[in-house]
Amino acid sequence: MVTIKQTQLIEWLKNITLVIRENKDILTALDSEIGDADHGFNMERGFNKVSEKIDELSRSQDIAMLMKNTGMTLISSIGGASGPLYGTFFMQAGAVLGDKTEITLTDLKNSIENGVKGVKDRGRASVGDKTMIDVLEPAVQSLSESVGENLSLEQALSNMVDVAKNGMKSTIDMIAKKGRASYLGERSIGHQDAGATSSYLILKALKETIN
Amino acid sequence: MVTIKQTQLIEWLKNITLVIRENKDILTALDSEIGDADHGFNMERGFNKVSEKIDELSRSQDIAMLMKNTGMTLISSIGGASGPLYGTFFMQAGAVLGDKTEITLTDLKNSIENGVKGVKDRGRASVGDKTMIDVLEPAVQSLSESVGENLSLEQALSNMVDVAKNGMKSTIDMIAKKGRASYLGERSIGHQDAGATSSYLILKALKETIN
Amino acid sequence: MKKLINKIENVITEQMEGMAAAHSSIKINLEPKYIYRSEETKKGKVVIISGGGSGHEPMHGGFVGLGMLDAACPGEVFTSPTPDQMFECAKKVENGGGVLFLVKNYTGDVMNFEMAAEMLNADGIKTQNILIDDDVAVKDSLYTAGRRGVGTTVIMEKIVGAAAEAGYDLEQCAALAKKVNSRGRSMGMALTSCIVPAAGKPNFDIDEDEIEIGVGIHGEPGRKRIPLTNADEITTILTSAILDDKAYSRPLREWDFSTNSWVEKELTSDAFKAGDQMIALVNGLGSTPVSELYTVYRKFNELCEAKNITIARNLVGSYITALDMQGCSITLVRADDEMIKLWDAPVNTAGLKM
Amino acid sequence: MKKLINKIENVITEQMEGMAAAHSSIKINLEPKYIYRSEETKKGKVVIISGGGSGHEPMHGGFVGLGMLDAACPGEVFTSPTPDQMFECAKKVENGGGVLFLVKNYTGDVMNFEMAAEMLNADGIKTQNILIDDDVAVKDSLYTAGRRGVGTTVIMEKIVGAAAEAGYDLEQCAALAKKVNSRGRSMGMALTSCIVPAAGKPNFDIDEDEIEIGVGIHGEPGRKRIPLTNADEITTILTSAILDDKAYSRPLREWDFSTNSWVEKELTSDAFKAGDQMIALVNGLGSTPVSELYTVYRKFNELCEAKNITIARNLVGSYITALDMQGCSITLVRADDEMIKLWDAPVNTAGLKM
Ligand SMILES: Nc1ncnc2c1ncn2[C@@H]1O[C@H](COP(=O)(O)OP(=O)(O)O)[C@@H](O)[C@H]1O
Ligand SMILES: Nc1ncnc2c1ncn2[C@@H]1O[C@H](COP(=O)(O)OP(=O)(O)O)[C@@H](O)[C@H]1O
Ligand SMILES: [Mg+2]
Ligand SMILES: [Mg+2]
Ligand SMILES: [Mg+2]
Ligand SMILES: [Mg+2]
Repeated sequence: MVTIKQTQLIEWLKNITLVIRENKDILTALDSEIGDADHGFNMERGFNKVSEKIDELSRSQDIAMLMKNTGMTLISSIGGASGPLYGTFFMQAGAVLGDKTEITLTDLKNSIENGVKGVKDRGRASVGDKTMIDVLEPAVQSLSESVGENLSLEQALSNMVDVAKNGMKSTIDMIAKKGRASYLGERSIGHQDAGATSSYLILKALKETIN
Repeated sequence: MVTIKQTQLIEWLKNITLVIRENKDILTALDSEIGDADHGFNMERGFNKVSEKIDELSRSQDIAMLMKNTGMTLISSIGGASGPLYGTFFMQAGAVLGDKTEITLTDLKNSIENGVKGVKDRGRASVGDKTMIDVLEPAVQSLSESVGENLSLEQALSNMVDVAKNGMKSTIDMIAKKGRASYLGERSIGHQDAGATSSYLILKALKETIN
Repeated sequence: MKKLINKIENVITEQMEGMAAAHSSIKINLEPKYIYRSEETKKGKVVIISGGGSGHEPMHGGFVGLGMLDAACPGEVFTSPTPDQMFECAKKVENGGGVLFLVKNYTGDVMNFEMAAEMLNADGIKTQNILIDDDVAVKDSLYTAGRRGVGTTVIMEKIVGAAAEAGYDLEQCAALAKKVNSRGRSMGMALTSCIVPAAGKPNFDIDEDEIEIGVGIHGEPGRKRIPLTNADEITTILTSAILDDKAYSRPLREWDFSTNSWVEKELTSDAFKAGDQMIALVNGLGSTPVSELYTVYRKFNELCEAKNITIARNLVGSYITALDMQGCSITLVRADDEMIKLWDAPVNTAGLKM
Repeated sequence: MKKLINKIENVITEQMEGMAAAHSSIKINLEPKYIYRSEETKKGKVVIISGGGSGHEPMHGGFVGLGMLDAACPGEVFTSPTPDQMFECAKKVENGGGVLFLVKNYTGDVMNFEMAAEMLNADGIKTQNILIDDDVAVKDSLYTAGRRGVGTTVIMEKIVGAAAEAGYDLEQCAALAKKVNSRGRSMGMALTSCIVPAAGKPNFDIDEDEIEIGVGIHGEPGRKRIPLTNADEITTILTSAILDDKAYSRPLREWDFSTNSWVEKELTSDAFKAGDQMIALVNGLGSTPVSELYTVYRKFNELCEAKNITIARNLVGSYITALDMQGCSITLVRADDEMIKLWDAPVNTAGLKM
């Protein structure tokens, strides 16, 4: 496979909903240790809305619109920190895709890169702050390298998820500098970040939908 | 011994204080089952005040004044149901003693009888209502009988305390009809009344002081 | 036990000192304990005094001020104050118009306030006692100490306080207070027990999946224990108990100024019926967030509307509490125009402002 | 979990419906959720809107009304509302004078309110955002998301609400709100965790002999855990943290109407010093009886007096809560005459009346 079709991305969104539902309690438990115990509910609420609207979203004329509509759905249904961040991610991920209805690895890399840039602009977090950025930024990095090395889409996604997993795990030892966990200072050490975990789940769902 | 001296009654008051302190937690625990968990504190507060003022009380010119002053001390320091009731008991117990400074068994019977009458006038409880009356009324009865049978003071006190103990135990199986426990209806069954218990302790302290 | 307190024996004193520090409108006296208005009232005004065990805050100390109480006497936690407290307090604030004691119907409170009234009347200060016995959880007065005084107390203190402010004399204030009592009904429930500071542990044990129905405000268990259920069902149980309560008659004692002694007067509370207009209180028992009380109010209001009973005025909040008990109570007082007008009169106290 | 709630997913809606049923002065909209004043305000009046996660009641919905907020947007429990909520709400109530959003400094709130402000400004409705970041438990903004917004919010809503009522324009209201924020400091502690309804269990475990110092209002643990101690010591810890806090500078974002974009402006909070006069809030976190708050106020007032700091005005009660958390927070806002005057202006809301 060399391209991802719009229908596959719709499948991706459905799969995100499933994986979020499955992991809702884990996400909330992680957020309860160093946050306010709502990340699982937040993500579920957002992606339940996406799946409620999936027919409408499916009628988006191209991938850019699909992503943008998904982002707006998340923004208007999640709230909290993750609402604007994931909402911005999808909106900005769509913004660079013109009117494509299927995308190459390079398109995918550009799309995710722009999505992550949006998240960083909104949230002003960097790698090491113990947030979803610790998953998203290395994932973009990995995709870039895969494009440079001309890897297959499958291989690229697989590498990306490995890197994302490491990023997620790396948050355990960090002191949080952004989000609610930052209020805990040193006490945030030893706990995996909830948003990093949901980002990993979202990327993993992409790999599993495509490969 | 055929009479009780004023100094012995002062000893009695001191002994009540000691026995109340010892049994404070038990009284509170009983009151917590079917009341509001304060009877031990109430009694302790009252008799602590009595023992604080014991020198002043000791200077009372006769037993009537001693009892009246004790009653007033209890009224102004206890509050709750037991304050007016025990306060009235001591005030009325004194009221029939004229200017005596030592009393016979008949005097004692008259005194306690009048004290209990005061408690009944104030609280309007009868035997069977699961209150201190279930101890006090049979105690008076017993003293009357002892007077009639010409028993010794020692024997009379000893009989009185036995009867008081039975009265106290009899409250276990009753449904409360007066005081807070009455709000519980049937749920008050199976618990010994707190005020009946403190009345028993007070009478027992009298016996132990005199005999 | 986790509480924001210092030494147990100083709990009431320190709370009073905190109140006085926070509110210049009240002053406190510590030996004996009472709370009173800083500003003198008009000569001849009836003074309205209440009191009872502590642990029900903001009641009663929080209701001292313009348009409500002239003074309040706090006892130890859940223990009626003593007669000399009420006596000293009344002597301090009385202003020539006599004294009205508003007394919740508990054996201890009744006896202590009666003694105080006897002392004051003997001292030449006209004093009347009005009982509040509005708790429908207590079924009769033949086999019990009678219904307890709960939420109607707050509404009575507001209405009679406004009347005294408006110049009602002692007899009129007393008649009004009796009217409010005869028209008030309450019912409460608890999710948890409270902890009396001196006891240091809960008054009763209750499981995570049980609740008590028909509790008072002293941490005593209620009439029955049922499985935990949702707010709507709980609200329905409480509301039905009030709306279905039949007419209720009982003898209540009052002071007879002609014979200088107590007399018993029969008081009848008519059942509530369609068309009645009400003043309502949805009350938290101390540790219940106000948000949950609104959930209760929602259903309660719906149930009243369904019976064509109108809630003309309402209070939602923790006004008469049982320390840190979680739970709520509902009070309905059938109001007439006079009562509504007095309800709407200005009130400015630490615990209630309008 | 024992709460007076029905289905978890209806908790916020039903609380809002209860509020609307109880208070004719407010109305609610459910899709999306917001609470607003029933009476229309004067043409040209700046509208003051706040919002945030639910669970902090009476804040913010309880502060909608005369002299305080024009509207409030409640999110899910402890979750910022969404931009379209604020957008729809502002469109409904704005009245020609522009919109001021009062936003507690949490990542989620900040981002959602910024999006809403962008949408409104793009739509031609002048909108400014003011942040509240007053929690001294959070030490710096370089290594954290900055100080949290806590108790100063209540005081800001009262003061800026009064200013808007008095005719201040948007720029003046914004400047005043920034002034209030720069003069406010808070510190909180918890005896227990709270329980988020959807989670059904406490956010954190804490023993009977431990407390958390430096907590916020979202059930998160605090800066440190210490052994349980008495009210005076707890009050001393909280008060000292506030009084000893040094001058604090941080960049805060605001909307630049000339460039139509966000700019960072440095805001400095001077340290408090002898001679300052204050508006103070001793606040319960949801399940703390008001009596215990007075015990805290007593010591707090004493400590302030000892440093020659005067509490000119105060509030004691549960105004900004964390569901059913037991604990308290203290807030001091250094006041000038303008602020005191606005503080004393009439306010008539469900949660605060003067
Ligand atoms: N400034 C930020 N930039 C990127 N991610 C962030 C930022 N702040 C928080 N996050 C992410 O958001 C997650 C929390 O999301 P969520 O619990 O839904 O929102 P909230 O913190 O408002 O309750 C954190 O675990 C973290 O990964
Ligand atoms: N009407 C009454 N007559 C006699 N004794 C009573 C009456 N009411 C209550 N009591 C007694 O008082 C006891 C409770 O006293 P206490 O706990 O000190 O007061 P309170 O009930 O006000 O908390 C009860 O156990 C009962 O024995
Ligand atoms: Mg969260
Ligand atoms: Mg008792
Ligand atoms: Mg008691
Ligand atoms: Mg949140």
